[in-house]
Amino acid sequence: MTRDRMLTLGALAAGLLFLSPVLYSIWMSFQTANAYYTGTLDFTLRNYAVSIGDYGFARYLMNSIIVSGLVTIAGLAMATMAAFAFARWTFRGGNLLFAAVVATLMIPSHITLIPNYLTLARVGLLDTYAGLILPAISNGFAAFFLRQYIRGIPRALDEAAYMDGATPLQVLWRVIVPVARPAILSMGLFIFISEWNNYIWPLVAVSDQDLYTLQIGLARLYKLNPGEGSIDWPLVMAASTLTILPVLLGFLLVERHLVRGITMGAVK
Amino acid sequence: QTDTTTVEFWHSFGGSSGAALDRIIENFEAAHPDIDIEAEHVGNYNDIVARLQAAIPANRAPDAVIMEVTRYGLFADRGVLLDLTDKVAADPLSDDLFDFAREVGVFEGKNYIVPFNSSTPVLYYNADILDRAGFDEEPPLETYDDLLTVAQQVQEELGDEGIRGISAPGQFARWGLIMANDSDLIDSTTGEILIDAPNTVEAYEWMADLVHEHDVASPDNVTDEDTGKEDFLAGRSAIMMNSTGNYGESKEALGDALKVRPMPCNKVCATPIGGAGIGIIASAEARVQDAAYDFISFAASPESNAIWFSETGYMPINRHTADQQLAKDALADKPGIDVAINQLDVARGRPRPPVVTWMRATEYDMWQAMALGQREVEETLQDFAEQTRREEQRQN
Amino acid sequence: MSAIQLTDIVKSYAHGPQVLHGVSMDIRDGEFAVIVGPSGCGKSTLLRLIAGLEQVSGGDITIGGQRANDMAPQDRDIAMIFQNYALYPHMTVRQNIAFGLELRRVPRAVRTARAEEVAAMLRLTPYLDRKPGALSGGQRQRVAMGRAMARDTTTFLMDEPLSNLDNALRTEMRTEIKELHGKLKATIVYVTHDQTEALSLADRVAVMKDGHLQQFDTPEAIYDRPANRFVAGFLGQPAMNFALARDLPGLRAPGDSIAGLRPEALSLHGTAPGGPALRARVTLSEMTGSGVILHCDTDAGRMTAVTPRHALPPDPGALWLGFDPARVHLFDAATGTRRPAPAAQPHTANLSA
Amino acid sequence: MSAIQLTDIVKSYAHGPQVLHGVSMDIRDGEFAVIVGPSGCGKSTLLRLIAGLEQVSGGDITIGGQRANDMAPQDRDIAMIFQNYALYPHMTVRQNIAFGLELRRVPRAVRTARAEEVAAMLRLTPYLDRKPGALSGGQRQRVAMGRAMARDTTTFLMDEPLSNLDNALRTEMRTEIKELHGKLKATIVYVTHDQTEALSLADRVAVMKDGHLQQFDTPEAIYDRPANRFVAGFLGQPAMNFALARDLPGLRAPGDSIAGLRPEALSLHGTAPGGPALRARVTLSEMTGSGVILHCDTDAGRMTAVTPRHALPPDPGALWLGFDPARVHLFDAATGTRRPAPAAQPHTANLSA
Amino acid sequence: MSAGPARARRTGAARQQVLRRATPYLLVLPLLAFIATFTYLPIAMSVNLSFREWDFLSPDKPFVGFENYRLLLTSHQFWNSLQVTAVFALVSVPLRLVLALAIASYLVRETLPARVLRGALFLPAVTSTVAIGVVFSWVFATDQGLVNGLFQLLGLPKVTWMQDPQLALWVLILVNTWKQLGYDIIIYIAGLQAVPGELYDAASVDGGRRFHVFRRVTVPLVMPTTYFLLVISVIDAFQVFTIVDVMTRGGPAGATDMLVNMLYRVGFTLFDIGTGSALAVLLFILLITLAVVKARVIGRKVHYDS
Ligand SMILES: Nc1ncnc2c1ncn2[C@@H]1O[C@H](COP(=O)(O)OP(=O)(O)OP(=O)(O)O)[C@@H](O)[C@H]1O
Ligand SMILES: Nc1ncnc2c1ncn2[C@@H]1O[C@H](COP(=O)(O)OP(=O)(O)OP(=O)(O)O)[C@@H](O)[C@H]1O
Ligand SMILES: [Mg+2]
Ligand SMILES: [Mg+2]
Repeated sequence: MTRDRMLTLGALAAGLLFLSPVLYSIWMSFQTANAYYTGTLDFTLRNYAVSIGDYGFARYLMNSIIVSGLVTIAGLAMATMAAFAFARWTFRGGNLLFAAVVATLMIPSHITLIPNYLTLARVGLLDTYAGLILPAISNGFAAFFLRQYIRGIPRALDEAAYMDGATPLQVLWRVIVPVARPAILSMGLFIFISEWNNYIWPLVAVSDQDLYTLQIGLARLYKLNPGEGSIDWPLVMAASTLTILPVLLGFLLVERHLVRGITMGAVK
Repeated sequence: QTDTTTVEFWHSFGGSSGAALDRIIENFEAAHPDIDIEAEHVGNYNDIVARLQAAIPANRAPDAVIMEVTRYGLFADRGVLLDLTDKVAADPLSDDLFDFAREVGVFEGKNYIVPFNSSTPVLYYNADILDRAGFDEEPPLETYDDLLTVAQQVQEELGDEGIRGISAPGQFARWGLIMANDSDLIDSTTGEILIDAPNTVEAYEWMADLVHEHDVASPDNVTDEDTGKEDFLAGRSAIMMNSTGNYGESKEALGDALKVRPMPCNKVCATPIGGAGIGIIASAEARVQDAAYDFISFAASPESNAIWFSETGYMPINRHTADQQLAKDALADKPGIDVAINQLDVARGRPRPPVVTWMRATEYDMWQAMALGQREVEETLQDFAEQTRREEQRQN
Repeated sequence: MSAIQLTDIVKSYAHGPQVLHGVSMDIRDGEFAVIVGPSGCGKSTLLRLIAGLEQVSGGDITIGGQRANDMAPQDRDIAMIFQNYALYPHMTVRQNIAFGLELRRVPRAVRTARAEEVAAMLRLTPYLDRKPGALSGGQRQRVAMGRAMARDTTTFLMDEPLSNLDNALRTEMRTEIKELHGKLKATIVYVTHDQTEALSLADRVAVMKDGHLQQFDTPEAIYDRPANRFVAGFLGQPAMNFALARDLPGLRAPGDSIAGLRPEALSLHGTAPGGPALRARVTLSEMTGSGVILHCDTDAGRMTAVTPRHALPPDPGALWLGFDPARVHLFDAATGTRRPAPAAQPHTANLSA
Repeated sequence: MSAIQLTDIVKSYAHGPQVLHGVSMDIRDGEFAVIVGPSGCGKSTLLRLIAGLEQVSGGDITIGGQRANDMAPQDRDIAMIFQNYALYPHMTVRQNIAFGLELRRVPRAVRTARAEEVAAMLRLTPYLDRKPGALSGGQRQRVAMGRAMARDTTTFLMDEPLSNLDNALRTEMRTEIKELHGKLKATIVYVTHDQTEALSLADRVAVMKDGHLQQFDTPEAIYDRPANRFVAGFLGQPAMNFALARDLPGLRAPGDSIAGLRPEALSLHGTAPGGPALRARVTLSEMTGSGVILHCDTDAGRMTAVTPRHALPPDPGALWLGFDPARVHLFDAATGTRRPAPAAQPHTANLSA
Repeated sequence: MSAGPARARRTGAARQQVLRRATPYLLVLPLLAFIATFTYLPIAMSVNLSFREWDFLSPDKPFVGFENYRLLLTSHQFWNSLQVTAVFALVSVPLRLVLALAIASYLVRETLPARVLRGALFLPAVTSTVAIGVVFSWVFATDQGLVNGLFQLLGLPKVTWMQDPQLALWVLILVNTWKQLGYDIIIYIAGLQAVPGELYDAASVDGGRRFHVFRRVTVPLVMPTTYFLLVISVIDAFQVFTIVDVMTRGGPAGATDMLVNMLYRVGFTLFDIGTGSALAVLLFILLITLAVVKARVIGRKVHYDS
């Protein structure tokens, strides 16, 4: 019992040490700017009020949720469909197409930044939710990962459903998706997090403040002061804490599924 | 109304500066009910340049935009900015502008921007620190040696408390210190590249030694220039050379301990003019361009400029600004806010050929290498000059 | 009408060798046909072709009189039970059973009623709201049956449905399937590699080897008159003993014949019996409850004999294995095909061995 | 010396209920002891306790005369064969067999030689350089055996080593293990839930239920004199028939007795035989090759009988099941424990049924 | 072709057949359409731009052949960036894998402390990189930094973490590892849980030297996971950007100027789109080559079927 408790305490201590930078940034977010610069102690909630009120973080939060949410849903849908096809059919060109999907993993997003910007400008989708969402939807990693996972699901399940009279889409939706739920959930979390933290693309694609996501809000706050101004770190940290919270909640919610979801896919 | 003309305007001001700008815009819209200024705070100067560059091929450029004074040349050169020469000439305002303010907007003989926020570097110091370091009265702060002496004494006395003698100069201040050594990076009139001129080398040697040799400036300031200001604001550094635009913030942090002095004059007295002006995009509709110009002109008026000056510490650009009550109050209440103005005689605009953008971006790396003692100053600058000349050729 | 006719079925998988080499079978309406054969002989393939999960490479499949080669699985009106049951792990037993009906747009009320009826028939009612993960192996098996039964079809395909159960449960479920077949009057094609299942369940047994059908006949015929040595050796537990016919005393058979002797056809004697017999040395005896399996070395090779425990001779180390020449199976040594039953030789031959 | 003594072994898992409730067994040096019992009764737990993979909660384990409770597994000098063989998939057969020696710092040359020697004994030589993935089930099983044998120990623990093999292979491997035991003179503790394996392999069989040892005796004793109703029902294929003793004619037994009749102890008659018998209606008959299993309804409940096919009465729909009262097992209805064999009643009772 | 009723009867089945053949294509179509539009089209555009000179502003984009590539390949900066990136990858990838495996093999247990630690370790992975960069800039600052503060308490001299060209890269490697470790650990835990416990039981009965078993059994058996993480972390190492941008902007003096930072600077600070695109293309080719080499050299060896 005591050994157990000591282990728990040790683990907690190690965790705290590991997290000290994050914890420090949270602590910082409750300080006044002046106190921060002068090294005194002066606590306030003002940074949160300011970032939410004056700097529109409530709106950004909603945008981030809309954008990340839709990207996650649409991305998962497409990736799952493709993963299903790659896992269950051998078709002419299938290997090549799959390679094309996997190869997207090797492509730094910066390569596609300028051309995508030009493309979306041409069709007039900059400064729209669609412009934020569309380029982020295709997720080669998710497709790759889910394909591996689906390959681990006994094919007999599909076949049973076909015998029961299902169409391929019904098999996908009624059998594969529920069975692969842990994997899809954890992939969803990954997509959501990476989209949530995505900031170069929204920075470029959106100039309308009403469409800012949290990360641009954060970056803007960070670069708020003109060339010669200085950064209000406590405010930035308050905003940054705000951007962490929802993802953290999401993580805690699906943590249970996470390992299980990864198990089959990652390992095969 | 259907006749309302909307001017999309990108700028770089947030916080209290942004609020001051908003007031000016409000006043303008009140005076011009048919014009709607749609202002957007895009980010810092670099962000604006980046956004603009991306916006142009996408046909999404704004109508008017704030541009840093050394970096609009590229856009002027490529025909992105509207030539304002005729408009300025026809505007009675032009006579009221200080010479420097008119000059700063001219590129290759044509006027492309009208200054809005102008600044020079000034020298700030923390009187409390100097006091504690044993300076009973204000020491001379004219030459390189003067500065070094003070910085060394501070560091000797107070180094144990984690106080540095000086904040390593940022790029704007470096440029100023080079000018004070009777040189420049690029000659503002001839466009000659002076990066490897002996006086420039000497200036960089002195600056680099502050960090590398004498250890009176923090290496942190070299890799992250913002920390130079943070240190000063936090009372961890005795001297800072930085834009006059920092006055408001510094005053707030240090109160009466803040003293402002002109930039040192090592060989000559000279200082660069920084800041930004507003330009108009050439592709905008004529009607919109006119409306935009109206706004530019209004922003440069004594009334507007006084608001701006008193709130931010940026220099007046209009000769009549000082007559405004707001400005008078500021000069009376805020000792040191006038230093930049007084320094104007020796201030001059910097060159703005397209290569400057490249040169400024590269200078950071070079400075780091020198200040951190990784490369010999002279050799570095020769290499830098070499590269800059090559780049200039490539761009033409 | 749900007779299934297979005509010259040929199948090769893409990038694979040929798996079926012209299999023809006529499965009658209402018949319980069992396909047995060693692993990899093509049993599952054949079943999957009937189900429509694979496409034939040649030959014809007729189901209920209709050519089915190009029909999709869902159009063949066939229910299938898979080796690992393939229950939907995320659905309750009720949903699992009703899923086929749901896909066929049967109204909810009807399908729920049907699911409950089927569950009752299979004694699954208490488990209707459990998920498969919370069921025992036998219960899962019954759910798989239920899923097939809920569909209103009279053709069932089953691929080793009992292979994952332990022995006791397998015996029990075997009985249940057999009883169900009686009730449903369905046509069942059942794949297994367990010969006990094959013999006890089938109306007719099809024995396959390497993609060829060896024999398709009643269990009795298969057991008593195996078409070839393979079939003879495959069915029977313990397996049939083989020896060169010429090594067996008292047997008149062509010289190149292989003789087959079922273990239960060997009688044990402490001393040389009156009829043909082999002297045997017991190398291992295994108790199986009421009986004993004796592994013996004889002059004709290794032989296995079975005997009730109480009939064991007092000194089981050395004994005589007597046999009735009329019960010896003969096979062609080269081709393995069955030869007519041998005639007994004059009795003296026995002593010469 | 590798006798294993278990004294009042108690085991509960952390956060779980008690799994073993005081099990005592004396396994003799060189003995082949088989532990059987239904799933979850604690067989594997017992084995893992002997191996040292789990710690006892109470009681003592003595191995070769030495108290082993606190010894680490590697110090107990025991080899173990796991249900799924636990072969290292990334190692060749050779490496798998030699790995135990490697862990014990045996020099490479020695362990290679030993691996080859063992492989030869198990006819694995051609596969020495293959990885387990490229072996058949039976070969894998032999590698697992080989790994255990390579270690120079005389105590082997085996946890359902054959459960993953198909029937034919299982029979074959069973024989091999039995022969190996003869050769190695090792002490073997073997866990299975297959009763055929238990009976045919064991010198003594331990039957467990719910963490309690029911009986530990020779297969014959277990089969012929089961200590209680559970043991009686668990062993025997098909299983023993149970009925209320009072429902059986010609039986003199206490009123609350349960009578057990093994299927092979029932004799089939077309007409009422001379001795005690039950009238039966055959509900299902299953052919098993040479024999037939008959499932019947009788006045005393369902009964299973077995008979050779040729001994089947002409009309198998209705018949009489005769039995010898001396061969009836009697159990206490409440506790299930065995009662002394019954005596026959006067013959007339038969007709009154 | 045959006419008449026979054909008519066939068409229904034939249409079904066509539909069935088309199913997988229809299923991958949406994803591939998006990938084509937003990934491969941009690459094609980049390839095109890499042969041109353009600054975004000029209306025309003159074709300059391989000039941009020549400039890049002869520039000191490119080789510097390549070297920096390679060092980053060579150090951080093994570091991540080794640390993650070591930690994961402790945290694989389902105990409370293990779960708490797992959560803690994962937190940085979901934290915004910008915020992390900002905090660590402070942690490693020379004058005010946390680490130097501790050093001072211990009487050690100040270290110029972020100014020393060697150290700066190590600091970045450390911070990046800190951020990514959580992912790696979770994935390793998944891999470890897939190793059958019986294998460890077998080893422990056979002689159980812990480290030896770890090396000979655990490590080989999580090879597939390691390979997966290797692919991911190498890609990651070659694409690291934000943390560098925030903490050092490639400095001091180019010591941490990763390829993508150079790409960003050339393309977006210096507006040399042609050279930026050429760099992008080179980076892409490099990553694909690495992936293929990896697949050839080790990909084959890691899968066991059992
Ligand atoms: N999808 C496939 N692609 C290629 N070859 C296959 C495929 N499915 C099966 N085979 C091969 O076809 C042959 C027959 O396989 P099948 O599954 O029909 O055998 P089986 O008789 O059912 O065996 P088992 O008793 O092991 O289930 C085997 O050699 C197998 O390897
Ligand atoms: N690690 C464990 N923690 C908690 N309970 C366990 C653990 N291992 C086994 N049990 C429980 O102990 C009981 C006995 O398990 P054990 O594995 O010994 O049974 P078994 O007789 O080997 O069964 P089977 O024939 O299914 O292998 C079961 O109820 C099981 O759920
Ligand atoms: Mg099969
Ligand atoms: Mg077990």
